[in-house]
Amino acid sequence: MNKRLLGIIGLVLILAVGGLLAAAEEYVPGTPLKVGFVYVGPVTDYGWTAAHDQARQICVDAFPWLETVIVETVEEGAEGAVIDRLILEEDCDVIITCSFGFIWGTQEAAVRYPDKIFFHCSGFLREPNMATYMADFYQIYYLNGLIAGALTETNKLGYIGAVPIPEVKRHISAFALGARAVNPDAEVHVRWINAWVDEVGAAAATRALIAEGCDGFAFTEDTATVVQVAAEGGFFSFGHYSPMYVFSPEYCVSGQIAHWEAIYLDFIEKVYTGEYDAHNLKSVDYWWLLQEGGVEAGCDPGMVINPAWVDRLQGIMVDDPVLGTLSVYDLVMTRLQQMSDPGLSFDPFQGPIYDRTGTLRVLPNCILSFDGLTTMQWAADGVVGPWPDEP
Amino acid sequence: MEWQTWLVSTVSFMLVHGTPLLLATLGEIYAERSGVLNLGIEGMMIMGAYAGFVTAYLTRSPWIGLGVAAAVGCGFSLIHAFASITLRANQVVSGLALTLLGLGLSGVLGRPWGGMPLPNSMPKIMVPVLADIPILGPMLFDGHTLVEYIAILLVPLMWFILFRTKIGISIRSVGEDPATADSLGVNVKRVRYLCVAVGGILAGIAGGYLAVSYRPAWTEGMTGGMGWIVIALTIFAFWNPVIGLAGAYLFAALYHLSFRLQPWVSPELLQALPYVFAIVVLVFVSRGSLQRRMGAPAALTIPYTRGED
Amino acid sequence: MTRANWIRIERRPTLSPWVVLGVSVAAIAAALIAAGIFFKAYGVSPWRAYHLIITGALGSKVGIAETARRTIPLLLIGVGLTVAFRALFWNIGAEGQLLVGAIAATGVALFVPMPEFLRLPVMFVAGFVGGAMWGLVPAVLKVKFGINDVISTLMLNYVAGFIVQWLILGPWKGPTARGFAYTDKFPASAMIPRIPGTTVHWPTLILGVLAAVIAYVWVARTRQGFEIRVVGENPHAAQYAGISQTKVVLAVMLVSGGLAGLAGVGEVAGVQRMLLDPAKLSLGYGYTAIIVAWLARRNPLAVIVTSALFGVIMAGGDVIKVSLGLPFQLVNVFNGLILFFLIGSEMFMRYRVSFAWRKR
Amino acid sequence: MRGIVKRFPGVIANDEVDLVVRQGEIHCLLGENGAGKTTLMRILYGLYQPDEGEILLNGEAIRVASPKAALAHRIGMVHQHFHLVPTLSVEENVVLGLSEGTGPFLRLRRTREKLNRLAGEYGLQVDSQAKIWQLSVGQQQRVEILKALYREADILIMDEPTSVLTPQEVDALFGTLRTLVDDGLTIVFITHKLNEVMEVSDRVTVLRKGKVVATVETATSSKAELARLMVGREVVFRIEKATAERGEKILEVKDLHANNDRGLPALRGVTFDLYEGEILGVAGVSGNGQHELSEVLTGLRKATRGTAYLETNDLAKCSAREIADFGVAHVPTERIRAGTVPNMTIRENLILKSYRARPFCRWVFLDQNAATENACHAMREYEISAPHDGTAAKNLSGGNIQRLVLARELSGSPRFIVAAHPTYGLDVGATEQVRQVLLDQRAQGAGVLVISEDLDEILQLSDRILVLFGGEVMGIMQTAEAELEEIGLMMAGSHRREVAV
Repeated sequence: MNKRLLGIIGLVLILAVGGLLAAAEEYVPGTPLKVGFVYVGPVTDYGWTAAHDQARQICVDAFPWLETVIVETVEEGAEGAVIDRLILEEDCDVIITCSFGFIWGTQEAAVRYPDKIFFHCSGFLREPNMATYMADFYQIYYLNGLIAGALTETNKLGYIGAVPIPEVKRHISAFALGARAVNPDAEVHVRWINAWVDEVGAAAATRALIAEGCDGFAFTEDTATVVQVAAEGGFFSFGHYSPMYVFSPEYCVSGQIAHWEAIYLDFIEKVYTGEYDAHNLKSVDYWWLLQEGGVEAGCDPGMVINPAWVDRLQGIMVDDPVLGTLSVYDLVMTRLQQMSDPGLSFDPFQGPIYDRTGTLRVLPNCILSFDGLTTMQWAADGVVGPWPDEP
Repeated sequence: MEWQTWLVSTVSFMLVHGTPLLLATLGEIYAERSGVLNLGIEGMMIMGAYAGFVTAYLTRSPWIGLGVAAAVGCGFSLIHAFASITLRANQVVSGLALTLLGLGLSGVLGRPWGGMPLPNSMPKIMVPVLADIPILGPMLFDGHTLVEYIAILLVPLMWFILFRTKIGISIRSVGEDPATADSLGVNVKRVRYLCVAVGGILAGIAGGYLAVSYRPAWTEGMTGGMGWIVIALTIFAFWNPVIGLAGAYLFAALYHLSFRLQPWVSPELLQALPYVFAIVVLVFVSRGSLQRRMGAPAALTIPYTRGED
Repeated sequence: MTRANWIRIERRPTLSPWVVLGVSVAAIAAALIAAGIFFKAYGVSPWRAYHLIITGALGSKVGIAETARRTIPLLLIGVGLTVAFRALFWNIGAEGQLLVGAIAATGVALFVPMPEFLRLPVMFVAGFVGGAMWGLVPAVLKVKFGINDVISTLMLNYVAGFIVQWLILGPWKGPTARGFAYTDKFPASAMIPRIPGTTVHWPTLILGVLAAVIAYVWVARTRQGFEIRVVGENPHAAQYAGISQTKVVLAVMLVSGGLAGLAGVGEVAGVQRMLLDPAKLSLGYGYTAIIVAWLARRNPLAVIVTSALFGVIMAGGDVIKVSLGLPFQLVNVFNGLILFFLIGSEMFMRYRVSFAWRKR
Repeated sequence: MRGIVKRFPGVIANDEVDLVVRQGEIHCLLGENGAGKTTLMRILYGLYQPDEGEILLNGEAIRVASPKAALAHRIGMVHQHFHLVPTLSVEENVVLGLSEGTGPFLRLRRTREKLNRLAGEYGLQVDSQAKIWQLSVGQQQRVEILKALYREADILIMDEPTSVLTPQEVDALFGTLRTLVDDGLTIVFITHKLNEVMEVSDRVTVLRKGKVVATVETATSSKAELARLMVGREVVFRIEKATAERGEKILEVKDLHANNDRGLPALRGVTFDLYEGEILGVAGVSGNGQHELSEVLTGLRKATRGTAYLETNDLAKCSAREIADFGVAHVPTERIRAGTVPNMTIRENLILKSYRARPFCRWVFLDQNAATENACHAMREYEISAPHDGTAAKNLSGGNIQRLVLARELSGSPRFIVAAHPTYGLDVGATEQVRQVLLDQRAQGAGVLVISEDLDEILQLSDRILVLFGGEVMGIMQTAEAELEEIGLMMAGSHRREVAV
């Protein structure tokens, strides 16, 4: 009896100590690196998670010394234990958590394992051993907006939003600004589905917007539903996150594609070389846009605008105070070029910008600050529909 | 004319969104009329969706897709039938198990099929003359698939079978008083198996419709809880196919409006309504002879064993 | 003609615990073998898989912690369900009762000014009351209108879910949630203490074990327990003996709902520390607990074991994802199979089965 | 039927039973409840499969795998508890399970015509569109017979068909049966009532404890002989009962009204008194209000009007629990369905009503020891034979269950006892014991209300007899001056006499 009891206590101690030891050893630069990815959805969602996992694959192919472990469909709130497992049982050196919702669990884990390195997506909390990153689309949504504004005949565009957070709101406003830039009468009608993956909802929302008279669609939802439903009705749309050209070669005009690999390759390599370690990440925040190659404009790699639409867009002329009269196609290409080059001679949120309540949000000759972008709650002029937490 | 566009959009959405609900509800009505509660609809639907997509993708024919979806749904429902009829298991537990199994299996098998479009979805048709009728035309006869119309035609058919044929009498008697039915030479087990199978077939088709027509692609869990709504609708319909049609379309309409009216009304409210309705309706008919005429089948969820009556 | 009854079935006059144990074990074994096929299909040897699952769920600090975390709500809810099932009330609504309990606790945690040392206790009380109220609705519907309990409880789950949705998207959305559908994080005084380095909120665990013991004594040894059993076994006799079925049903649902409510408090104040999407809050505990209670043969004490078993299975699910890198959906397949085999075994207990062709 | 054997867990229901029924006769199956009559017929009708033995129809062996098969062999059965689906209409019930002709569709008009024709021929009128739950018991029985005829049955099995009918209805039924036999049908008639056997049957087969005792020509036999065969010894048709003189008035029922489960009036102004040391027998055909009367007096059913004073307490306004506490004992009609909890132990069943108070309950906890003591004592006193007090009630025989119920109800010497069908389905030994117990209670000064459909029992036990018909008291008479004829007429509602006290 006592023996057994002792045995058990001993076992527990060993495990606990073992755990601590496993947690204790810090990564030595140049040695094989093991990275654990924590996903919020299934790798097959063909949206957010799929994009992250393709990026991971690219890294694995690029770095022979890299080993990865993935955990998919982790409920937000359950990430803490998964991280524990990844560190204690899989002894990963780096943990990458790919959803805003993992913010608390990641931060707590970062404190719990001060010698491990954490990389959290789209968050705002950082620790000496926890960096954050985001590849943002707002510039591309502006480009999509330009196209949409030019193409719409009803002057009503539809946007199916996942969750009313600053990220999505910023994208919608950028889209609206783009549309208004070429078509002052354009409106962007918004519907929220309050979920990142909800096909039935996305389909219903799209049909509702069609019924409202919208004839072009952009969205934030992790499937190609909107593209397909819009195409059914013969309406154009913009792909989101993954190349969605295949879902509607005739109606998918353009879209946004994420290149998380750009960020991952950079970060992982810097960890490998020792430039990043568990003590100097407090201020490391990747905010990668067109110029860094974190994102790409288009509905298929290398295809900024669906060839089927190029002629039409070249046929529509607009006046620009600076560039003069030019075709929408050229305008889009110019803006893309301007935002891609290091000089960065253009930004969608260039003042003066009034929100839809008439308040001045960006002063003339200023561009919206990083902080202004990441905490954005206001809606640009031309946005129509429900807008939670509108200031 | 504002109200006209609202009407048209709402009704035509009713047809699209209501169809999978209607199909599965008709099936569940038959299952429950025969005394078997099947909470596994979600599982059968998602399996149907998976099978339907894969088949349609490989054969290039959405119709074969639906066929296979039906077969798979049927096969799946037979698991529940065997558990609850032959093994006399607790129908609630068995139903839940079926849902788990369906979601799991479809998720595992469907892995390689995620994120690709179905090149040839169910063709949308436009009924020649009728489509030109103002309002009615665009509402009912333009841009729908045959499945929507077939679903509607199923309603009177299944009503007739249930209330005007011998099979129907057998089904209802088995659900009300199996011992009696048995003593009269009705093969209780066979009838129940049959009804559960019908439920499976229709749930399978409903799922298949989602994957080859409603949104021609495959994603894990793409049924998004429709199966549970069907349970509510079945009650809502007093186990009567005709009211089932009304219920399915009403729900679809509410769902549509929950997005149309989003600027003014919180969608959760509208989406919760069907469930509240179902309960209110039950309270409503819980009295006396109404209960007899419209209440739940007396033998619902009760397994039957000869000589234990 | 007679193919329909190719197996002959007679009731067992009595049911020995050994039969129960033996058959259950056999069933689970069979399920494991069946599930093994899937592991094989993915090129993982079933032995390795199961070994990993067991060690992963019980062999390490994390594993035990994870198992415990899953066990807590299953235990609380399961105990309540055994009592309800004893009175023949099929409470499928634990999921909803859990959510309402969570809502009540959140309300107290965030919006009720009070001395901090009182907050946590009051939250537990509020959670219990909330769950109990939600559980009483179908109880009243049944005794007043004779409405099928399976159906009404099921419906109410969805209503509760939508209420939570509405709260976190609307009135209760947290200013610091940056637009996400959460409430704010709870103040420290509203967090249930955890075992350091884990998410095991031990006070709730203790509550659960207490609940199991008390419920057992209540049903087996007390006056009202006697009434519960009479009502459950034979309503007519209950009426004849002057036992009020109404009182009994209300009593069991008060407790059943209340315990589910406590589970809700545990999840919201022990694990998440904020109110969020129903699906993330509960992970289907309300439904799994039905199986837990059913497997415990309606015996509250046995729930301690069965809930732990399913805790292991759920924690094992993580292992499948993390260590084996297999699609997480395998967990559902796994559970589904285990269930069906147990269901099958169920009747081998209640009936003596002999196959027709063996007789000829 | 040859060498039929049917075993159920624990019992052998039929043991090597041989039964020969001739074409065109009315053949009675006579036997006490539990003698195996019904089981045997259920086998013939395909509801059970025999463990051994074979069935021959017109010489060749047939296998009756199911009722359907039975019907195919033109064997029909009218069950004691009707097999009708309450929510379906008469016609739907009639065609239910039929596979003949007409394809999948219903030809209800054709059905209706055929029904009316049959109804006309044999005098079995019913409204063929009515829903079953709207019909009276008598009408429902007609539907059952029609159903069998509609299926062109040659052999008609009738399981205790008269138990629910008035003497007049019984005569009508017998009339029908004869016309059927004249048309060449064969009828197997299950009963345990001797005079019915004598009246209707051509031949009788007597069963006892699952075995065939004898098959005799009715004409060449006698009541007494059959009775002996049935119970295995001469039956004492009268128990000696000491004449106890009545004491104080204990119960005073005035103008009592109540509804039945369908909400229709079942008691219409019942008025009577009951005295200490008296047994008042309530005679009547089932379904004339006795059941409701017993329920009202024990608080299981609310009275719509009137009073029933037990001394100062109006039972009509009290709950079952309160009434039990007044010392009112109730031996219920359905003793297994209502009187006991099959899955609970004898010990627990014995305290089903007294569990709330000391000694069985201390504070909120039950006292197992007290319960056990009580059980042992009761099992000794009432000769309840069971392995031990932990045996589940469901494993007890009918007689022992009734003893158990009595033991519980009569503990603590009640002042007023409602005994409904106290000996129904009991073997002779048990019957006598039960009756003796009731007489003892009477001797101890309790007022006893005995409700029974068995007139013999009423005549033997009661001091006065009250006849109920259609929820009204047709009359109350001293047993001494009671005559069967008169009682029969009163039960049929065709005669009323002024209430004598």
